[in-house]
Amino acid sequence: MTDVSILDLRKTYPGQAQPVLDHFSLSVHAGELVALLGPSGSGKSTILKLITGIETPDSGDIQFNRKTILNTPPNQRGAVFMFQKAYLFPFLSIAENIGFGLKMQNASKATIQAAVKRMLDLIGLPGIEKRKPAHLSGGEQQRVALARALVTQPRLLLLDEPLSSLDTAVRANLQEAIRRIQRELGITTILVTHDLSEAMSMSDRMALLLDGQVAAFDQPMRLFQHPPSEQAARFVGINTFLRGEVSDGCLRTDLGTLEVCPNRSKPGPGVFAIRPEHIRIESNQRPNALPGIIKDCTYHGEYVEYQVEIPEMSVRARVPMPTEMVPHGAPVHVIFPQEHLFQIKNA
Amino acid sequence: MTDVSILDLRKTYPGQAQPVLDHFSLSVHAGELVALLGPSGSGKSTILKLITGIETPDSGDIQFNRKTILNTPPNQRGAVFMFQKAYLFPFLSIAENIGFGLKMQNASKATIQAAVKRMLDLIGLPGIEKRKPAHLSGGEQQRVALARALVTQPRLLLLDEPLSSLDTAVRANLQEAIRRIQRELGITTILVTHDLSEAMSMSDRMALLLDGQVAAFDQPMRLFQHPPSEQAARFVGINTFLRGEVSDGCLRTDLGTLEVCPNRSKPGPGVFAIRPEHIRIESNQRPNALPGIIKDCTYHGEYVEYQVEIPEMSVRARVPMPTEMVPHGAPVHVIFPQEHLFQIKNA
Amino acid sequence: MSQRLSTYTLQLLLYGVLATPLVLFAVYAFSERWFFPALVPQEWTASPFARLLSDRRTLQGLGESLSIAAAASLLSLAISFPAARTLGLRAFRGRQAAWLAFFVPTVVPPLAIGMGLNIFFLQIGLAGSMLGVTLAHLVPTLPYTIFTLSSVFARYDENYEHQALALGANPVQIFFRITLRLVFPGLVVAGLFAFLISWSQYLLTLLIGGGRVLTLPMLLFSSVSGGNPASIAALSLLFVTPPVLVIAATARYLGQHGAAVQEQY
Amino acid sequence: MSQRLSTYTLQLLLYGVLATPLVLFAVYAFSERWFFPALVPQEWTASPFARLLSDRRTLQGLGESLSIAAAASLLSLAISFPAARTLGLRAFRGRQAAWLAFFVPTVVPPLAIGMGLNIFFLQIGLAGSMLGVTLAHLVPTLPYTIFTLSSVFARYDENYEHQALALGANPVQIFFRITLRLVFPGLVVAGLFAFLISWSQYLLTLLIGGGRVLTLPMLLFSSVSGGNPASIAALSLLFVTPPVLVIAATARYLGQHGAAVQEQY
Repeated sequence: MTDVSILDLRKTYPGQAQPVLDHFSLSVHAGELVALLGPSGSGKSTILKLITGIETPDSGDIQFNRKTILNTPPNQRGAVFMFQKAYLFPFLSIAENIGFGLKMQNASKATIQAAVKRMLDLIGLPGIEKRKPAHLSGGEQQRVALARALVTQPRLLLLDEPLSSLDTAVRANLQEAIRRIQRELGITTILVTHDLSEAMSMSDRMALLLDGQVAAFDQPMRLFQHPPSEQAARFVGINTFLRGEVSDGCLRTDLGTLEVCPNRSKPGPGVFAIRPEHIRIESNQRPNALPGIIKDCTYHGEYVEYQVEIPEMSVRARVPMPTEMVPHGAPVHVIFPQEHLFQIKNA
Repeated sequence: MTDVSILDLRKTYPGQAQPVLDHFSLSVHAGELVALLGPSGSGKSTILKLITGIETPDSGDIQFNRKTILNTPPNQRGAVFMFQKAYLFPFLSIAENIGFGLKMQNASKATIQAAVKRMLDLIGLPGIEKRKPAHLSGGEQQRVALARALVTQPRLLLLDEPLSSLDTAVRANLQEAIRRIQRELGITTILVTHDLSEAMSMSDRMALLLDGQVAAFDQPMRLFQHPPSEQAARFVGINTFLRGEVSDGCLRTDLGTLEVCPNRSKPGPGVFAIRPEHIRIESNQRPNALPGIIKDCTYHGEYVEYQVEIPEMSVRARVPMPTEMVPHGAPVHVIFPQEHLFQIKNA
Repeated sequence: MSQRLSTYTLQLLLYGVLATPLVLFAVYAFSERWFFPALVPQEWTASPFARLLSDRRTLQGLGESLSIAAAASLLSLAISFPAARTLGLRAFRGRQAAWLAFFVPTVVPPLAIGMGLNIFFLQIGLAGSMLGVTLAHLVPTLPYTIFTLSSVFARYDENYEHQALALGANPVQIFFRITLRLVFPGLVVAGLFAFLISWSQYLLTLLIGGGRVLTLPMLLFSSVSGGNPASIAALSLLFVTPPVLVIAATARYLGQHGAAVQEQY
Repeated sequence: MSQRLSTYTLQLLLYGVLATPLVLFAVYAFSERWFFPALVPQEWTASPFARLLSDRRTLQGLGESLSIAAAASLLSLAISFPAARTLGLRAFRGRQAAWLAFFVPTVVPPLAIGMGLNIFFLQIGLAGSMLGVTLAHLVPTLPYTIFTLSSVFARYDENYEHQALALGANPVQIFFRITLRLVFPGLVVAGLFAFLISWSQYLLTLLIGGGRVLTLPMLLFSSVSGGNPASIAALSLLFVTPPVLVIAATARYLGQHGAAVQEQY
């Protein structure tokens, strides 16, 4: 089991003025699956390239078990990876693909054969040794790529959006398979993705990346429910922020006063956030509500998304079905339940 | 305003034994937005190609306002389309791109200039006349493609997964824009997509396509809540089906007896379905429940998805957060609330 | 940093290579006396050029060379365009065979092609004519134009045409306003190939022209037997200048074509 | 249906085109008397072949042609590989210039190249040698091999190599087990180009070889002045057969290379 420390990493690509990564640090515990979540261009993939040694950092250090690996040649680091595309060698059979890593270590034929069989059982595709990669479906190819990566019992598994080109059903299936195998083998794993749901369902901890920096790093549930900053909150789908003066369990905003949980709020100027599915819409005046006007209403199956205009801000609320549809232009009251309003710490 | 009737269409591609479409019929009302939802290979895009005239059907008819268009040359049908890629002409400016259709009709320079300006205002990108397509972002390119398509006031707008290569935020934004412009101009529109949420939020009616046939065709909300067949139900995310004998408001299954709404059930052998978000999980015995064992539990932010093994079937339940996490392997009771169980008509 | 430096070095080197023949031939042509190991000629003169330009055959050769090369490239493009579009865009069973066929003209010895064509052209009265020589030049130019244009069409996306069609353009408008504009860089490169191949063709011109068609390579060959290095250099300079000008004029399309090949990756 | 039929017709036609030179030369070579308008020769004979094969120079020419063409192709590939990889994979500022440089050897008249090289080779003692001729052949072959391999590398995905690297392969193992295997069809096509160009080279062989290097095109040229059509045909058959065999042997890679060009679309 390997733990990974990334220390104050900086990387600039040749010909570019701005570094992709700057002062980037992250530590991954042994056996943990950490997801790196970020928009395109946030430097997610660069981190993986630096760890494997395909790219070299400007400065900073990468350590496995507290020892630097920057001087280790890429092919001896024991960091394997999986991309969006499987990159199975097209001229080799499935067995030869999976056995490639062992062959490079000069393992005996019998050892390789046994290992290939074990891996094929593990990924749930026994008996396909002799086939060629081109004859497998996209999902099967990714399973084989996983087997090929893991056969040498590497120290670290790096996943770079491995599922983003697959259909929804195949994807859910593979997410489960990867998670199961990762836990079974206890291999330290870093998953790069731009899919919030994938990051949350697969990872032990999740890092939000923005502009080459870690904006937040915590367990998915904690980040989802109480993101530490406004940036982090937007990442996890929150877009309603209320600014005002906090005192005596009340948030005094320009629009009105809302009650907040006194034990979770700090007096002084503050920002409160609330998840769209916790906001409620009613026609009648209720406590802890602000008046607004319905601007748009979109049906999404399990819920209806209302866009409500309250002076100087637009609020998105997700009301679960079944609900009475409120017509466009109707005046409503937007309720911010006290127990769901939480204060942003790093405002 | 144009209504579209597709009548008993059949299309086989050269060199293929199976037709992509067979006995395919669909009618779209004037000014309506109909979504065609289906997995890849279900023939969705072929329908659009047949309507524009890029492909010719083996048999069947396509009518605009009850008149066949199969003998009209493709460039006089007035059916414009938008793809996943914008296909803006790279060597023309934005104004020349948008004005292309009018130029083909020999419109005057002043007319074209005024129309381009109007379209740019409509898509919310005023003042970019002189730019080249390569300098626009993906979302902006798609907006311009929409403007170019609509400038000639065509009879029919065909959208072939126009947003599937865009980021989530840009996508939501464009969905709203397309829907707003479509309603404003009242143009009959067919949207091809594989994204259930996109189909539901944008369309007036939604057709589920499977194997070149329409499996169901209705308003999104009705399809989502009461899909007519098991196939259609799987499309909209339902995967729990209970089979048994219905009598006296009860469904007698092999696993136990469940109460169902008597006025929504037909006596005799029947299949009942329930949406995953309506299934509840409890540790204690409750009415209308079956005993099971937790097999898997995935955190998805707004809800937790439990996979529960009840004899001979596996049930997925989505329990909204916050909830107490039930540990793996725990015996539970799976509750099927009477009001959410509905009978599949075409079982 | 060092990567950028080496890029500049490479760039300089390559432009140097392109300019080298011009400079070398010019120096040679104007040198009266130039003996090893001197770096520049000891004496200069313009007389080889005066001699060359006063010869009526020089201008005739230049004119015929230019006419034949221009006609051969345009004809080559016109024939290749539909063929390449089919080869590049449509998947069909005979495509492998079609790729093989590209190699046929490279295999058959030019001598055999020339003699065969000559017999045929004699019968139909094309031997010894400019038209006959132009048609003969199509044998070596066509494979290259078809090959280049096929690779252009292999990357071509017909959806641009479909968009124009749906927007109301008729097939003629689509061809001139969309298709031609999209493949233009490739068309220029293919035309350049054809021009260069026709321009330096010697054997086919000799065999089909039978001495009656006089192009620059013919003059160059006969002047070589004359043996005056300065005259040869002067004629070589005249021979090299038009292609270099054509390449310089089309450089930006070459770059675009090259860039298009890159983009796919 | 009609589409499939025309595909077959096309296929047949193209294979026919490839076989035509062989058949024609064979018929010519074995014909004793053959006058217009007879479709087949009136009398057959094997004597031109007997004469040809009994000539010591024939086998020498075949041997030297094969050696030079093989050496020139292999050298060409070895030099082009790193150059093409850089051109195809890396984006750098001088690339447009590099594309231009491909055209230089096509522009400079072969005569000038030959004479220039000859002076240089005389000084370093390579004139008149097989090695000298082989090196001279690199001038026309290199542009084609670099061009072909660049387009292969423009489509090449380095991630295969990165995968092998992460799986523990060292650079040598990666080169032989991954890189070479992935680009093999393109390598074969480039090598074939180089072979064919070197094989039919006449002028450079004459100028550099100075009569001491004897390849088949030299023999063919001298036999043309002899004027016996049957002998010319027999020699032509000998000249055409090896390239046709090489093309046939590599046909499946040509197809794969062509298919790879298609796939990108």
